[in-house]
Amino acid sequence: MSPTVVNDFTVTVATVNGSGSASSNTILAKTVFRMGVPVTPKNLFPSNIAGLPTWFLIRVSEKGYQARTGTHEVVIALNAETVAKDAASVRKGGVLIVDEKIAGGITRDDIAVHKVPFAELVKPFAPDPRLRKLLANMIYVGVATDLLGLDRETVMKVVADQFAGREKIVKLNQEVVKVGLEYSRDTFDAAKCPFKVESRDLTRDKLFIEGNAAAALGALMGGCTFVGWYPITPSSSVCEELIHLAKEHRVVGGDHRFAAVQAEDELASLGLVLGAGWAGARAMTATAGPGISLMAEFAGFGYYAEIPAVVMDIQRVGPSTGMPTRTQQCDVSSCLNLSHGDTGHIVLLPGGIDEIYEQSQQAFDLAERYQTPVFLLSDLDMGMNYWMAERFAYPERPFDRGKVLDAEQLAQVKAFARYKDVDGDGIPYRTLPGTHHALAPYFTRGSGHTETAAYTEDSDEYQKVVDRIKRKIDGSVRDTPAPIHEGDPDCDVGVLHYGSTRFAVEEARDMLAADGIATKAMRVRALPLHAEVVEFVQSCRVVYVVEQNRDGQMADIVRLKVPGSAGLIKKVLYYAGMPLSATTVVEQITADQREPSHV
Amino acid sequence: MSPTVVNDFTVTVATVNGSGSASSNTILAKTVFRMGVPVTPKNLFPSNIAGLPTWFLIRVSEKGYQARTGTHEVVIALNAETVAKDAASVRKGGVLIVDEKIAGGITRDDIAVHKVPFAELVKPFAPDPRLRKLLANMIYVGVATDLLGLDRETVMKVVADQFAGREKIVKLNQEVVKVGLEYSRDTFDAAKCPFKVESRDLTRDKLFIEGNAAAALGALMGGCTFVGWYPITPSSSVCEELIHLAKEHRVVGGDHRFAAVQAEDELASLGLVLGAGWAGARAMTATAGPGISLMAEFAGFGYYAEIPAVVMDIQRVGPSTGMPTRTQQCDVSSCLNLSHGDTGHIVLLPGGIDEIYEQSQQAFDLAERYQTPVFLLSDLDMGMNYWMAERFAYPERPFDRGKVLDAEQLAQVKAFARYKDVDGDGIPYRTLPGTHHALAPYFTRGSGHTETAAYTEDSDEYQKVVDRIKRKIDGSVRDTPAPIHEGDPDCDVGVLHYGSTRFAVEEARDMLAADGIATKAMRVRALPLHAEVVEFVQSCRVVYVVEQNRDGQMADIVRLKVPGSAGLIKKVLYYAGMPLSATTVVEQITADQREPSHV
Amino acid sequence: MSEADSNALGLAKKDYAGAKSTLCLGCGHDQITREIIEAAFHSGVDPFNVVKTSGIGCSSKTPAYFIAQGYGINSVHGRMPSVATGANCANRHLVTLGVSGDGDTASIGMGQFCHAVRRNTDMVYIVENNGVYGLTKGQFSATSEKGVRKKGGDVNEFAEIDLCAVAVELGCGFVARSFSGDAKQMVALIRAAIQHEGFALIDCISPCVTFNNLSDSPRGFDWLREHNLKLHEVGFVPEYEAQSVDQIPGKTLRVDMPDGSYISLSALDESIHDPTDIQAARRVLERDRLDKGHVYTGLIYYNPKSEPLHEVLHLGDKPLSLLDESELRPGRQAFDGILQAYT
Amino acid sequence: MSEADSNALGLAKKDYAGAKSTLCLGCGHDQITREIIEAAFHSGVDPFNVVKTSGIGCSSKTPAYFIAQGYGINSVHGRMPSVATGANCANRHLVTLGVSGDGDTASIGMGQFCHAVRRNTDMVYIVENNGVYGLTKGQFSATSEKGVRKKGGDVNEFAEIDLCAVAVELGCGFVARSFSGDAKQMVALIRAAIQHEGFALIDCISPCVTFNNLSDSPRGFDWLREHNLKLHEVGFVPEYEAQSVDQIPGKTLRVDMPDGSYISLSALDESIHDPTDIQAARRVLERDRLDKGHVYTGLIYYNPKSEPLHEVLHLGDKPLSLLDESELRPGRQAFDGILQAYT
Ligand SMILES: Cc1ncc(C[n+]2csc(CCOP(=O)(O)OP(=O)(O)O)c2C)c(N)n1
Ligand SMILES: Cc1ncc(C[n+]2csc(CCOP(=O)(O)OP(=O)(O)O)c2C)c(N)n1
Ligand code: SF4
Ligand code: SF4
Ligand SMILES: [Mg+2]
Ligand SMILES: [Mg+2]
Repeated sequence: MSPTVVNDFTVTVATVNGSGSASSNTILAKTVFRMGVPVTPKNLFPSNIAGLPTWFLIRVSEKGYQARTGTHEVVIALNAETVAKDAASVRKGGVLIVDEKIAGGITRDDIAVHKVPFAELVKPFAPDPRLRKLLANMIYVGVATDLLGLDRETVMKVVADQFAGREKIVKLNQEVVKVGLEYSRDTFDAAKCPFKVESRDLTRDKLFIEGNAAAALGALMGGCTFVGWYPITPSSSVCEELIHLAKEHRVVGGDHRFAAVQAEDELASLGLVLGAGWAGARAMTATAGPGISLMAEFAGFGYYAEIPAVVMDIQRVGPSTGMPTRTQQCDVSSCLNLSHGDTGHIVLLPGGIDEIYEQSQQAFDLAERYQTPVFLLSDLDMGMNYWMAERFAYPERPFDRGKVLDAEQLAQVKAFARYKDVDGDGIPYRTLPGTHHALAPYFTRGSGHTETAAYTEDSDEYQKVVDRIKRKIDGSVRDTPAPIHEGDPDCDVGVLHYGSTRFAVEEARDMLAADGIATKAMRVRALPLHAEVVEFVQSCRVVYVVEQNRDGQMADIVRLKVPGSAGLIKKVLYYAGMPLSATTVVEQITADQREPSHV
Repeated sequence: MSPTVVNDFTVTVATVNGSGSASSNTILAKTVFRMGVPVTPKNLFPSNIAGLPTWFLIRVSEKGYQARTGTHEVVIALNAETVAKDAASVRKGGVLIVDEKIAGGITRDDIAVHKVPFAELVKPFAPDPRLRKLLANMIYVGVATDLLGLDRETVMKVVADQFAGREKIVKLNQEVVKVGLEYSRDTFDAAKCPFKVESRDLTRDKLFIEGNAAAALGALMGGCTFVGWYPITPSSSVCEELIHLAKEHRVVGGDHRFAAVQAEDELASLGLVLGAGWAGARAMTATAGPGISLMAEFAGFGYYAEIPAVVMDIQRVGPSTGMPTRTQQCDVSSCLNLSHGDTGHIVLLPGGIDEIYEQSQQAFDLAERYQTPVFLLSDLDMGMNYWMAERFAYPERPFDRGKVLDAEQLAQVKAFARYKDVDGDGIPYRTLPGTHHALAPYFTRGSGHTETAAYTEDSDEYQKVVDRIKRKIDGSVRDTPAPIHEGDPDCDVGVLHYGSTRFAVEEARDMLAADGIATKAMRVRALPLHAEVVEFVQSCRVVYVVEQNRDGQMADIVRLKVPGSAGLIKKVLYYAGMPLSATTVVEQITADQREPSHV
Repeated sequence: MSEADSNALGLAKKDYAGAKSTLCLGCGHDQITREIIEAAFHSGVDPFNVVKTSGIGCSSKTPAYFIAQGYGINSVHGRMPSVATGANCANRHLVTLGVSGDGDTASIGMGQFCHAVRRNTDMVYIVENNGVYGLTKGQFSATSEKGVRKKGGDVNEFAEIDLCAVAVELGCGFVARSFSGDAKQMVALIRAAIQHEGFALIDCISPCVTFNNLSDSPRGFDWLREHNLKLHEVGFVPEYEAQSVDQIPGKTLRVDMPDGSYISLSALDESIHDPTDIQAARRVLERDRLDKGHVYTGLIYYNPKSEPLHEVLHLGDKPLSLLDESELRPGRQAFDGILQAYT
Repeated sequence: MSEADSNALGLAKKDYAGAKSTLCLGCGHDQITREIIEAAFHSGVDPFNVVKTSGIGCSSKTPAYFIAQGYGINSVHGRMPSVATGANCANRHLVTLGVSGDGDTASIGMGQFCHAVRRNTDMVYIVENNGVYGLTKGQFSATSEKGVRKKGGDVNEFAEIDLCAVAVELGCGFVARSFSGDAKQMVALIRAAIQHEGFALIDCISPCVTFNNLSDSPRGFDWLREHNLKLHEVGFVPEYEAQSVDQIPGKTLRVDMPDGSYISLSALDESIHDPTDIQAARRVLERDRLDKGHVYTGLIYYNPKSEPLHEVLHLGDKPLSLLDESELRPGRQAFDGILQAYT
């Protein structure tokens, strides 16, 4: 028997989607969380509605690592179609909990195989086969509770919370969990199971929340008043959750203090948002790659006509429809330069759930301050999975509505030229439609215009405006989140990363350090890049830019920013669609450290 | 009196658009051309239909230079609104021909001012004021013929050709030209006019043709069978001319050997083209920036599903609607990486009208060989102006239809996997819908697919395909037009350019050489970049990348291709919308040579 | 219509003027510009509350040519409806005037048009319909009639899209067809459309003198002057005048609007077309379709009962654009409650 | 319909099968898949000539599930009409079957849909209409009826777009509504639609069992089984059988198709809806709109005289896709003639 492994393993549940296992899996994960032990679930689901193989990973990590490991210590196998593969995936010395009906072909003797008669166990509770299927999932919650030593009361409380308000269902589920638990206790020897969860106090004051819910809450607190959207995986839940929150918290005396319009497509989504932003709402949309492409024309209009807008892109695997339920960071360069002609947008790159919450508030401030579309890039991994996060802070600062002149201010300043650089920061003043002052009205257009918003085809007038816009966007580094340094500044091996890559990189750096490879890191949080990135890269002998796309999009952006960096920068890429694991990062960096590639 | 300047000056005609001056201007330019003297007209017109100021430049250059000069030796001023500015624009020692009715305020004594009573002269020919306006333009043709010493018979022949088939109109116009000519002879002293056109034999066997007409003819000869399009300046005439040619040359016994569909927008244009290309037509569209943006989603579909398509982008000033009748090269980077996710397209960059003709044939071969959308980038300057070009060659080679398997071949090879790399070049085989063989049918999709075209969400299967596509596109340098070297290979000052920038650069290099600054040049003709570009850049101490956009899009592409080039590459940019002039290039390079900027 | 020098707001007609037009001399669109100015002046619309939206085209340029004291947004080709809808949500008090072309609406904009109708955005939507793409020099648009010949000889081979017919099927509450040359009808229709709460379509035939004005073109001036069949004489009586009108002359239909104003429709022959009858509206449209010799103008369909978007969205009186953090951020307690679900 | 084991081409029904469906058990879309297979088999369509086009959605996945020996192209969301039109132009002999969803067609695809109708692309266009976005998990689509409640309680606040009504207004020559559960009607309609030269719309209500199947949902199975009012019993008689049928039973309307086949419509009550009468078609659609208690299915409108796109384009017999340089390049003399104009 292998030695006991406490709070450091992954439980993988293999089922078919639409079978109701999502609740059970969440219950398992949340139980670990409530036991004070860091846990990270990941739902690897197919792009259909029901009937295809799906996997749910629950990583338990006392050290707080949140990346996918790529190994499977405990596997719960309920899917006949994939059971062979699932059984094979169990790590040597691991545990397999399997539906006895599909366990026929399993021959591994290097793991513990626990066969469970799911159907039989739930039969007494449900004559209806559909309900029986649903309840079968609660059986494995019980078995896992027993084998892994989960806290029984906590499990029951989590079940109660999960179905809160539906007493009968709570009861039924709790009973079935108990049946599973008891079956396991009677049949298996939990003491022999080497994987255990032991209570700790490491998650107190933490949240357990999906990135998309954090984005929605951020938008709510950030004062978003308008959302124009079109459903697309993995972004839909941002808008759905935001609408849900707004209905709860923004209805006063029957009046809605928000407007949500489900558009006919993404061209219309961004059109709606720009119209609303132009007229003074704090407006946003959320989408994924195909939507970004459809927004290209309007993005250039927003850039050139200088209209605030927040666009959240929850990235998935491209190109084209790609793999809609797999994760990548593949829209960085398309968002940065979205639209024909010379453009260049502000892009926010939150790395982790608390940053999603913070930056989705800040995005509205930036959009209004810089009067431009702001792109916030999350991804499927962060957006649709539950994560641990520091408890969100209640925002203290008022909204930054940017340089808006109202009638009173106009009466004082007595001058207004919509597209003029008055303050030397490239940012002009604007007025909102409906402002009652003779100076206020102006005409907005995506065609050539002068500083006073008049139509022009004059070379100099045109150039004055586009040059100023470039200065304006370049200047946004004043307000966008600065990159985060980590590690010994004197170290000369750098790792540059962003977004969800953070989790694998942090773990990978620990593993590398343990292997004798010291690194320092910089996590980029916004584009255009800050000056610190130049310093960082130039202070290194080699910089590994880790990202989840095929072409090394960020690496190229960094190269263009840092002269002479071509020889320093090495692309560490993973783009096969699963959440990035630390070992993938470690392997590539170690290989290169042993035998440096010449770029 | 200034010394006589023969065959080296610019005639500028200032009128309002919609006044019918286009014919007269073309007649003037074509007369010079037929006199064997190199000439380049440029129409600087506003983005409306009638009534706004417009300028027409006719550069006469014995040396064959074709760029805009930025100077105006002879100005013909007919527009009251701009006459002050136009009079001021005449170069010292130059000549102004002006409508006497608007000549009141002109006070320059450093130029020759010739006032012409246009209205009076044409009155006898046209009672109708509209016709009178049209005919007035022929008066200045006559005056210019006299003053510049144009060949009278040639002018009359060109007038006859211009209105061929409409005998009465020919007569009328010829008569009015004569009136202008005689008025000038009786009133002014042509001998005193220092600017003269003298016959040469420098344009024999040359064509005088707009870039868009060349593109259309290329498409016709290249076997284009389908065009899906949506009107947009400056691209519309590509499709209109192509349809015109096809109606003339592709109708056999009432059957049309082509299909042209005017789409409802550019999304539909590219959708039509991809549908047609997939089903085996040689299909194209032409558009400008806003259309490119709208094609973003479909471009990624074409890339990933590997469907041939030809997209011609006749660039104009961006971003957004920008200045639709001004020129830029601002869509290079958006075309190169059009669409979300990792993409990377083949981009052709013809520099000059004969290359437009050649490449718009070749584009169809490349699209079918590489089974991918191919972008051909022209611009307003090349597309909508007349240019001299080497006589186009009748194509000798058969079409390259790429790797298409028909029923017979399938019967022989007995295997077909749509997305498999059989030949090691990354290019798979395809079949056309309608092929009658059991192996032929396959399913095309923009979602994850295997080598056998089956749906997949498997990481490895997905990656195999996208990796191969990257190899395939990288390999296209085998067949795309290689860059052109010019100048002494040992010289260490490089100028890199592409597209219409060629004309200014060639002249600028002569001017620089005369100034003692020797340069060598590389003209890039396709993306992805060829290896020669790396060699070229690395052989230089400094490389000026000359282009017509704000952000130096090509310079960045080159920097990413050539490690260590950041310090070498300097951006020489012009993006104010007028055709690039050699002096603009010379000024920037000279300034930098004197006081090198540190990039 | 009183010819007073100043309107209810004390503004003169010139206060509704815009920049000088750069369209071709004689373009129908310039007539509509004048009609909009006239209507806004007479209806006493507050210019500062006006939002002028458009797409791209000769027609779409015109918002720069009227009501300079309003707020204009000339967006991208065919996508004005979404921009207008967004603006309207941000501030429901804005009077939203949309100007589009037939290419802008019926070709590239067909999808957005249909969906704006479906959402019932509270706006006046004028299609300046000339059957061609003016700005790109005369290609046929989707509202060109089949068989129509262009200068140069090309013949349009596809059937026209009748935007009014589509709008009626999509539940639009205000559907009118007019002719730019009929100022009286247009001014009345625009005034009524402004009053209508919801999406009001005016499909106005507006000849392109440069590219589609052949004497036999059903979108040309000559043809229209001869073949324009008015369904009725349209008048608009605002609420404040409606009180004093105690009698409607014979053979006149009075169509009441929710705010107390009304549209008066006088017969021009035996029958008066009643726009509140959807079957009658469909018959008119069918007659128009079959009768190649005429175009029928007037208020085709009117249904005041369609709920405008801002009501569907329950927007309050204070515009979204003016709400601040105290009005938008849930309090600390509510915030804690939200977080509770995530522990 | 003969129940022979093999059809005119000697193919068995299994030769029309596709890959295994991955849709939810019981999804209406799977019924339609079976109906397409049935129709293609019985009509003896050559699979190699079939092109299956779609957008994105659960419905749009189904082309993979029928006629594996045909050529499928699953394009992007809402833009299948353009792709199908392009393919059809490249090779006019291809039998083009388009499958779309209500979101794919009536929301994002509205513009392309309208224009494909207007162009009259020769294709069968089936909308698998469930009133929701299935694949993105149940948001309301533009064909959802107003006031309809979703699982979870949300209520749809916007009026539905009736694609049949829009298609009729846009001049579509073949407009049918059906129900996925009515295999007999669907098979007959699909067979007739394949025969129709031009754009043939079948708006087929196809319940989403997972997201829109509440018992009171007008897009749910229970409701439909009870409230489906058939306009007539639809039958299709192919050309080769049409000869041998010498008499049409009483109360049956025979609608001839240009190739000699015909559609037989048998009365189910006193009257038979005659689809060749556009006014009758409009009345049916209006009845359907007002009568919230029923959905009317059958062939709503039929007009064989609309010229399909490939005829408008004068495409010859040899597909464009197979023409080579000898057929496409003008000869040297012609080429010189072209260049002459540029000297
Ligand atoms: C995306 C895009 N495609 C094409 C164009 C070019 N374009 C400008 S106006 C126009 C058509 C205008 O026609 P219409 O709406 O009928 O207006 P009109 O000029 O006739 O008043 C087109 C195609 C554009 N501006 N943007
Ligand atoms: C451009 C784009 N936007 C959004 C999506 C996401 N998406 C996929 S399917 C779908 C809706 C499908 O609804 P419908 O057409 O009714 O098909 P159903 O699934 O109901 O059969 C959406 C919005 C997408 N794939 N592409
Ligand atoms: S081209 Fe036609 S639509 Fe445009 S301004 Fe001139 S007349 Fe009007
Ligand atoms: S979600 Fe609905 S539409 Fe999609 S497969 Fe399931 S039942 Fe069918
Ligand atoms: Mg028009
Ligand atoms: Mg649906």
